[in-house]
Formats: sequence, C-alpha cells, structure tokens
Amino acid sequence: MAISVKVMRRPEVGRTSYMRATLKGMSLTFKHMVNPTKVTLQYPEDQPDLHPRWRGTHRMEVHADGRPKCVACGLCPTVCPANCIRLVGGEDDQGNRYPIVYEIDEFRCIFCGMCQEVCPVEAIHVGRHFENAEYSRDRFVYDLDRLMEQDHPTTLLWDPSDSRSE
Amino acid sequence: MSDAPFRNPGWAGNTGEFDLSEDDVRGAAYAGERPPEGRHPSTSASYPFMLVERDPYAPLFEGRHKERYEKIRSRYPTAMAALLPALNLAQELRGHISPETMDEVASLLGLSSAYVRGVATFYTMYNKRPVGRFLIQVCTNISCNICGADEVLAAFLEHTGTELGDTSDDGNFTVVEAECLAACGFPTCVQINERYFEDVSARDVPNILKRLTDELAAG
Amino acid sequence: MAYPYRHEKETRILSECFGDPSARTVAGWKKHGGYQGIARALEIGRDATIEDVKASGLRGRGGAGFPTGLKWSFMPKNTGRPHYLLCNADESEPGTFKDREIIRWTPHQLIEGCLVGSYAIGAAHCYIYLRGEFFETTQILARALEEAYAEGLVGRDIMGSGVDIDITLHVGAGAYICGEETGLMNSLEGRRGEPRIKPPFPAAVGAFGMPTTINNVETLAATAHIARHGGEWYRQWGTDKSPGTKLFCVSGHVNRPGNYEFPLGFPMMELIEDVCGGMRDGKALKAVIPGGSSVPIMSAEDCRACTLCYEGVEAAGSMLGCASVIVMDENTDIVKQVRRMAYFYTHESCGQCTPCREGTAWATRILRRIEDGLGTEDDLDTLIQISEQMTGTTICVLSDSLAMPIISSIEKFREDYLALIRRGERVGAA
Amino acid sequence: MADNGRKADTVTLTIDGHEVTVPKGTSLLHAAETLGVEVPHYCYHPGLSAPAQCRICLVEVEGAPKLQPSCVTMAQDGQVVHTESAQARRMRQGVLEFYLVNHPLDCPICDMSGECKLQDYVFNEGREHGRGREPKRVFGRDDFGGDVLYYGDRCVMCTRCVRFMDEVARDGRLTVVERGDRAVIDTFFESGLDGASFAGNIVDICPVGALVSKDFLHKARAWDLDHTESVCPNCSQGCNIDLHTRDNLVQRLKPRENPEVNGHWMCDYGRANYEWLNRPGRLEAPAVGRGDKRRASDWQHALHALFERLAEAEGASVRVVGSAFSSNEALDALRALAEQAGTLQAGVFRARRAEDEDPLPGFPILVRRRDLAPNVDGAGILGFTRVGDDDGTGGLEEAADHDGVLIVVGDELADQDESFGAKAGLFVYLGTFDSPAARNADFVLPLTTFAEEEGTFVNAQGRVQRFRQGLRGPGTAQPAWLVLGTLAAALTGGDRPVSAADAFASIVQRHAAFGGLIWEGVGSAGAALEAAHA
Repeated sequence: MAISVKVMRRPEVGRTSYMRATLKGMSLTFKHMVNPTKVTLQYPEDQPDLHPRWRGTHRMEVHADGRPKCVACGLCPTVCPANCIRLVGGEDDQGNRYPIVYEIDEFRCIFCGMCQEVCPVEAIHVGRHFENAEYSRDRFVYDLDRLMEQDHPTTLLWDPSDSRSE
Repeated sequence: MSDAPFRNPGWAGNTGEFDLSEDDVRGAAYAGERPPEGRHPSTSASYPFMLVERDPYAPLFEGRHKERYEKIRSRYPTAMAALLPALNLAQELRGHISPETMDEVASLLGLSSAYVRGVATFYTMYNKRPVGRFLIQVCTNISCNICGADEVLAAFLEHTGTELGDTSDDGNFTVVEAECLAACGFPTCVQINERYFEDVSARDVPNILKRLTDELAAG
Repeated sequence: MAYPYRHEKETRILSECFGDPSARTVAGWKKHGGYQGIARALEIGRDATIEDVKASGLRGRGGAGFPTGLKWSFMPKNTGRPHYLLCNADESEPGTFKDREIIRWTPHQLIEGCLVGSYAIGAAHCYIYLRGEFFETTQILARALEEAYAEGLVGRDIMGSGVDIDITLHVGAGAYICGEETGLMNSLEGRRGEPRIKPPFPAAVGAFGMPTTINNVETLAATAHIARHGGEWYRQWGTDKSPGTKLFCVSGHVNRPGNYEFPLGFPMMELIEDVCGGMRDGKALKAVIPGGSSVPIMSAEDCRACTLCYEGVEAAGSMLGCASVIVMDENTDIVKQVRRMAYFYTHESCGQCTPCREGTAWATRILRRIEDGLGTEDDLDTLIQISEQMTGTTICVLSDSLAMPIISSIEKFREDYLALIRRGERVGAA
Repeated sequence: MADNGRKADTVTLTIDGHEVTVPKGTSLLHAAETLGVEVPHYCYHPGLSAPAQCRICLVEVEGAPKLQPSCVTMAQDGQVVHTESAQARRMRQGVLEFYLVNHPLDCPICDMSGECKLQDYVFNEGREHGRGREPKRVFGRDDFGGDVLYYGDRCVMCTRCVRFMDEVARDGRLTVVERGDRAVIDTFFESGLDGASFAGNIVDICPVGALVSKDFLHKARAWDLDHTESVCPNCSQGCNIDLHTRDNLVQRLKPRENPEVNGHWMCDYGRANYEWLNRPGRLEAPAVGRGDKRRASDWQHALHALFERLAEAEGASVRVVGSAFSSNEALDALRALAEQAGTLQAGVFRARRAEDEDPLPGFPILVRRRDLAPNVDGAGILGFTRVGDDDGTGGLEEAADHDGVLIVVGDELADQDESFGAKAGLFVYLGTFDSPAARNADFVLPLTTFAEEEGTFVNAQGRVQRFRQGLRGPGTAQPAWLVLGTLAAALTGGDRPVSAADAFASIVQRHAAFGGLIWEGVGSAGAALEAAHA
C-alpha cells in the first residue's frame, strides 16, 4: 500500500493573528469600565435564585396532624443508587404503616432525586436548598424528625411531557 | 278492581272476579296449621315454620325435635346433607341462627363450626340476627318493581316506622327487601313469615299490618 | 271463570286443574287420570319410557331447553351405585311463577312425574329441592306426598311393581344460584350452593358423587302425561323443534297476568293483546323480557312477529328461557329496571368466579351512578365491555344472565340511557 | 423398569405453536409449564384441589366454544391451545380489571408487594388505567390468631387458604363467609387459628397480600430479601426451605417444594424458630489456654498449637461430643480426627425430643418429628450415640470426667458447669457461642452455623439433603469440617478438604450407607441413602 502524505494548508494571516482577539478582549474590559454591571453575587447577603429543578437537601412531608406522610414502603432505599437511606417500618396503633427509623446520609447522597420520583405517596422530596454545612460528620445523617422540620421548597420533578419545565 | 274501603289483602286473585276463597287458593285446608310432629319422615319433619313467638335459647334437637331431626337425617346418605334442614329446624325454634346455634348444629352433624357458618351465611333465609315477630319481605324485583313495589316497600317502612332491615320498637316488625318470590303474576308480592301476601299495593299496607297485629292480639 | 285466569284458546295439559282444590288429593287427581302415567311406565319398562320421552321431543322447561329424553339416556346403566333424580323446584328466576302453581294446585302431578323420572333413570331416591320461601307450596306437596306414601304410590314396592322409589322434600334456604343444577346438588349435600365445574357432568358424578339427573318441575309434570299417552301424543302440539305445550308466565303491565298454557309457537302479541287482556290502562308496549330476567330484552318492534317457541324467540334476538314473559309499558324506566336486575344478580352471585363476583357488583354501581344522573356516555361502553368480559368466562351462567339484559338494553334503549346521562331525564318514570 | 414394548401413556398437543408430549391426565396449565409458558392462575395450587374459580387461567382451545380453564382441562391428543391469542389476552385483561375493582392499591404498605401475583400479572398485561370510578368496598383487617393476619380488601377469593385448611391440614377452621362481592374469608367468629400447627402455610399460598405473617409484618420488603436453598433445622423431618435473609440476618423461612419430603408445606414450629440463627454474641476468633490463661489467637497459631498437642497425645483415649445440629461433614470429620488422634472411646450427641409427633393429615409424609434437631439420623449413621434426656440435657458424665482427649463440637454444654473437662489431658471446644463449661478448654474455636456454611443433613426418612450458605459467619468463624478436616489431614499427611464437597466425598468413602452418592447428585432436592433404599 502506498503511503500518502496529506498536505495541510497553512491558514492565512488574518486567521492566525492574535491582534483581533486581543482587541476584542480589551473592548470588553473597556466596556465594563464604562458601564459596570454586577456579576458577583454577594452571598450570603444575597441568596441565589435556584432553578425549580434544583435538587438539594431532603425534606419529609407531613400530614396535617404532624405524622410523616411516609408509609415505609421501602422503595426509596431500594432505588437509592448511593444506598444512603435507612428505613425501618412499623405500624402505629391505628394500623397505619409508618417509618420507625428514617435516615438519609446527606454526605453519601448524590442528589439524583430518585427517592422523590419513586415515592408512591409523595412523602420524601429533594429540596431547593443547599446550605447544610455542619461542624461534625454525624450531623449529616438526617433523621426523621430533622427531615420533617425542613421547610424549604421542594424540587419540581422533570416531567417528560414538559421537558423544559415550562 | 274494587275501590272498597277494606280490601282483604293477601292472596292472589283477590280481585272480586273469582269464586275461590282465600283458603282454596292458599290451600289452607292443607297448609293452614302445623301438622303434628312426626308424620311421615319424608315430609312433615323437614320443612321450616316461621313462628311468631320464638325463644332464642330454646333447646335444640331434644325430645320430639330430636325425633324430627333423626327422621330428617335418615333421608340422606350423608350427615352433611342434613345441614340445611337442621338449620331450618334450629331457626324455627330460635328465630335466628346465632353463633351458638351454628356451633350446636356443627357438633350434632360432626362438621366444623366454621363450615356451618360458611353455609349459613350463604343462604339469605337464615337470619343471622334476631328479627321481629313478623319478618316482612317485600319483593322489589323486576316484575313487582314495574308494578310499584318500591312504593309498597316505602309504605311498609312508613307504617311500621322502621328503617330497612331494622326491627320496630315493639319487636313486631322487621321489613327487608327480598328478591323475586316467584309470584310475579301477582305483584307486589310480600312474604310475611311463611305467608305470601300477593297483589299488595301501597294502600293495602295498613290493612295488612292491622291484620297482623290483630292476629297477634288474638294469640 | 275462576281464579286463576283462564282463556278459551289455552291447551290445558299441565294446568288442567289450576283453580280446582279438589285435585290436591290422590282421589281427586286420579279422577283426572292421575297415576296412569307411572302405571303405564311400570308396564312398558324403563327403556321404553325413556324412548317415549325422547320421541315426545320434550325439552327441559327450566330454561336451557335441553331434550329431556336425551338427558335421561345419559344415565349409566347397571352401575350398582345409587342413582338420584333431583327435581328442581327452586323457582327463583324473576318473572317465573309456574312451578309454584303446578305444585300447589296439582302436587300429585309432580309426584307422578318424579316417579316416572326416577323409574326411567333407575333412581331409588328422588329429592325435590323446594325453594325455602315456598311454605304453603311445600305443605301442600308434603301432604300430598304423605297421602301418596299411604296409598302405596311412593315408597317400597310402588303400586305392587316391586320398584322402590322414595321421594324426599328438601327445602332450600334462599339462594337463586341453587336453581343452577350443580349449585343445587351442592346445596342438597349441605354445602354452600356454589356451582361446580363441569366436567364431570351430573350424569356421571352428581349428587353425593352418584349419577344424577336434574329436571325442572314442569318437565317432570309433563313426563307424567307423556308416560300416560306416549311420545307421539305430545307431538301434536307445538312446533317441530319445540314440541308440546308450555306454561307461559305473564307478568307486568297486562290486564290479566298469570300462567297460561299454550302449545309452543304461540304468537307473542296474541298472548299479550288477547289472552292477557291487553296492556294495562291502554298504554303502549315498550319492551318484553320473554324468558325470565336472564335473557335479552326485546323491544316492542321485536315482539311483533315473534312466536313463543325456542327457535322463534331466538330468531327475534332473545331466548325463551322458562317462558316468563315480563311485559313493560311505555312508562317503564328501563335504566332503573336494568339496575334492579343487576342488583339482583350481584346479590345472588355465589362469589366463586371473579368476573361474576366483581363484574356484577361493578355493573350495578355504574348503573346506579347513571340512574343518579352522574353517568357519562363512556359508561355505556364500559358497561358493554364489562358485560362482554362476564360472558362465557365463568363456571355457571349467572354473570352471562346479567350481561344479556345489559347489552340488549343498551342496544335497544340507548336513547333512554342517553336522556338520563345528557339531560337528566328519566324516560318512562311518570 | 422393564420396557415391555408398551407405549407410554402420553398425549401430544400443541401449545402456542410448540408441540409438547405430556403424560395423560396432565392439565393444560402443567403442559404449558413444561414449555416454560406460565399461564396466570390464582385459585389453582399444585398441592390443592382445583375449583377453577379465579378464571384467569382461561386459554383458547381450538374447537371449544368457550375459553377453557387450563387448570382443570386435561391435555388431549392433538389439541391446539393458544395461551396468548387475542381472545385469551383480552379475557385475562378483563379478569385483571375485575380484580382491581375492589383491590386497594396499597402496594406501598402491603407486605406482599414484590412477590404478589396480582401485581405481577397486572404489570405484565393489565390495563394501563382503571375505569372504575366508584369507591372501593372496605372490609378492614382481621386477626386470625396464630401468626396470621387477614386483610379482607386485598383478598382475591381464590380460597386456597380455605382449601388448604380443609384438604391438607384437615382442620376446617376457615370458611368463606357470605357470598357474592360481600364474601370474605373468616374463621368461626372469634375462634381463630390459634393452636393450628400448619396454618402458616396459608400465608405462603396466598397469591396476594390478604394473608400476611404477623412475625414478618413490616420487617423487610420482598425485593430486599436474598433467598438461599436450605433445610429446616428444627426437626428431623428436614423440610426443604428457602432462607430469606437481609442484612446478614435471617428474616423468615419459607418452604421449598419437595414432593418427597414436605410437598409445598412446612410446620409452624419450624417456621417460627429461626431467631437463634440471628443470636448476637457469637464466638468470632480462636482462643487458646485454659481458664484464666485463655488468650485470643488466630487460626494459624491456634491450629498449629492444637496440631502439636494432638500429635503428642497419640494413642490417648479420645471422647468426642458432637451435635445433631452439625452437618454430616462436620460429624464425620470429627470422627476421623478422633480416630487419628488416638483411640476413640465414644462419640456421643444430645438432642431434644418432643413428646409427640405432629403429622400433616392431608400430606402424611410431612411430620413434625419428635427429634427437634436436623441431623439426629445422620449422627446415628455416622457412629454417634445419643445420650442424655429428652430435654437435651445430661448424659455427659463420662465426657465431663474424661482424662484423655476431649473434643466438643457444636454442643453448647448449657447444662454443664465449669468443672466440665477439668481432668482432660486435652480439651478442645468448637462452637458458636462461648460457654461456662468451656472454661477448661485448651482451645476454643469459633464455628459457623449451618446457615453460614454448606453441608448436608440426613433426615428421618434417611435422605441426604444439602443446605447452602445464606449468611456470612461472624469474625473468623469457620465450618467445622474445614477445621477438623485440616487437623486430620495434618495428622495423616493427606489432602485437606477445601470444600464441603471434599468433606462429603470422604464420608462416602468411609461409610457404606452413603455408598454411591456424589455431591452434585444430592442436588437441591436431596437423595435417599442406600440404607433407605434397602
């Protein structure tokens, strides 16, 4: 087989010159000097505007009488790819199934939102919230009470029929 | 049909056109009174009566009733087959089939109590709870219904002052809805205890109730 | 004219003594030729009796119309096991009231029929399964039976022939489904009256596990006459496919409801207009259910040319069933009546098969909703589909029995449904 | 069997386009099963009569006017059956829709979720959306007593439970009450199922979550459980079971079909006794030294030291105490080691005996035996003598005072005191739990339980049955056959067993009763011993 050599044509000077890019960059700089617009968010004084599909800290929905909506079906620990949900089911004296233990390890969580998607009773949600810094690791394991206390807005799930959330 | 103020209610063909008496139609010469116990085993032992006065704690299958039961039993190859007649007999004596009755019948026939319960609840004629002295079953099925059975039922409820299925305060009447009683040509058909009242219309209801209470008073 | 209503066009074979209390005794019945049928049967033998019944072309009067002689011939011979004849007197099909009349006017007619049937199939024991509600009827039959026993007509060595036939009355306790033959057998055995899966058929494994034949009251009563006069005699009435006479139970909006006996093939309109004295209060005919509540409803139009025989009613799009003609006038609320029937079937479903247990209840609830004015047009499609899902999928035909009136009523009276759904108007609810 | 040229009694039919030959009297449902076609069914259960009332197994048979219930329609020559025809599918979809008219959609809180037949069938071929707009009827739940809870709303009225109690347990305590859509399963009012010894099976055969086990209620979800083929360790019947495990704990025992041993059933006694497998506080590492001198060790050092002590003791008199909870492999390895180490005086074991047997009347092969341990018969065949009382105590006086080599395997010595084995020249204790009576042991070695290892038991019918490993052993606990086999091999200079199969092969070699058996041949259904054949 014959060896073929591909000959590359050198681009013309107009394309290789750095002058154009330099001027473009400088023009932006000067534009901001003349007309400064704010790009830095002054967090925490200013709070970011989170997208409706932002997936952050979990929260557990509660019934009007304060019981968790969770029925301990076990689907979220099953579906959880990070295996960060621990659930022990039980039954109260009215015969309602409820979680005796419900813990989410927010450190392990990858915030995929599948727990919310799989929940048959819309009890567990990921939330539009991200500020969950703590001083110790074990504080990142949220128990049931703490999940129920969360009051941030919940995430809007992606709807295939409305893929742009409009 | 006559508009006579008192229309003797309660038997088919009572339209004034016939020369048959109520007894002729009902076969009262045959069926009017309870035959003495222990006639031929094939017959008199096995069909139930609905007595007006019943004792929910009456002894079952003792004395002549034991004889009746034994005659019934002798007509069937298996003890189980005597279950329905035995329950009929128990209901005749006690008025309804209580759990205790089921238990007694079960041990008599060598069946499990649960089985007897399953069978007894399958059939609608076994009263699972006490009923009034007169159990009024109003047929509201199609043939009667198109001829106004709903009004008859409503009239019975109104005149006895009860709710459907409940017993009146004096313990006399329980009104229930019944399925077709096979007297479709004489609507509305009402069965009161064992007796059929046919061609009943809503305005006959007070008469019927009066007749029943009169019978009760007469003993 | 005496009660019950009679009509000069009638051919009275079974109903000859209706209204005549004297025929309730053995002596009275013998005056009308009673007990000659069984006497002749005993004389000519079993096989010849079955042949006679076969020749007569008698079809079961309980609803299905199966040839009786053929049914009898299915019974195995010389098995050494007891055979049973069951007489189905658990008459509970809405619209039907012929068996009760037969028994209470002519109890010996039935007893004789039972003797003929038992003798023909080699049964030493016949059970008459009576409806629990039939108190008077049972007593009349019981007295007649006692008398027949006393006269040696039933029991050991009947009429000196050496044949033993016992007859026992078995009183039911209120369950429509016990009118189904296998349900009846279960009930007789002291079980819940749930129909059994076939095969095995009753002729092989029936009551108490023994070969069994089940016949309707009217069928057995007719065999008493056939045994007396022979098969060909019976064929002088009726049509080729539906020989003989039949009791037609007419109920509903006619002037003279009752049991009328006619040869099969009698025109329906003549029955309604002439025999039954026409529609009550001169109203117009709206619909007829020709065979008890389990058959398709016929519109007034369907009735015009309909003749009352098995094939004639079938041609008109329905079934003769047990010839219980329920006549409805223009003021009838079809939706309500279908709902009432649906409720009946829900109430009487034994609960074994899923399509029947759930389907009947569901259909009732949908019909109830439509009746309450909360229905939609989709509900009609749903009802038809439910009905189709209930047809032919269960052990017995109880769910089919509901499916037929639902489907036919929606087909023929769709306007009534739509008026209720669209405008909340109850057609016919005057 | 001699083939005298007579054709076998079979029929050939076509199901879904595939020809299949089955014995005469096979139902269409079974015939389809042999082809791998599952016809949905609820009321039909192979261990019970078939009432053909669920109506979901209807299939189309060419020539038949209606769809036929495949559970009771017998296969006939030349039949052409369609289980997937449009008509059959439409009808099944219809029946499933009927089931859902009143069935609560409470799968999230239903214990059966994940192994529910209704869920499966509806998922496979149910309608996408229900059409029912009417409120569902509500029955609530009913405590049947025993271990059984009944949720009436979920019931599909297949009556398997009623038929099981009638036909198999012959204890007619369950019945269908009422009729039509009001029908529910119930006992005789308040009498319940208390005292019934096989009632737990109705939970197994319930195709939906209508009958659930109180013991298992809310404990785990079906899809979380691992299933391991095993043998019930609670009596010498050796019912074939599945160990259902999760998080390295046994969650429940379920019977596994074996027509030769337990059919489809198991007793409530066996079913309920599994907590001992989850008991905490196990021995996790070997320890060496008597009494106060005991020190933790590791296997290498402990076995090395033990080997040296055994080699020293050559010719000494040896007494061994085995256990009826040990596998055949362990017991035989124990005996082999004892014979190598010196003169075996006696091999004994103890086991509890119940006062009576408890047979299952409708399946009399299955009996809750008197011996409440799985391998009493195996221990006997392998040369161990039963000692002690019926409550599993006593009988160890000779062993307690033995002055030679004393090896205890698997017996917890619960009734023995601290003086046990004080006079022994060498006392080796292999077990799952430490015991006060093991104070004088020179070696305390941790063992796995049967659920944590592989092996075989011999049941009361003389049947060798294999169990498999369902749990991880604690710490460094090892199977007894491995420990004992390694020591024996070291003493003889032979090959040490590396698997239970090796240990089993050595049993077959050493015991005529096991003649002809191979490990693979024992399979999941077990194999009868030679002696049992004779």
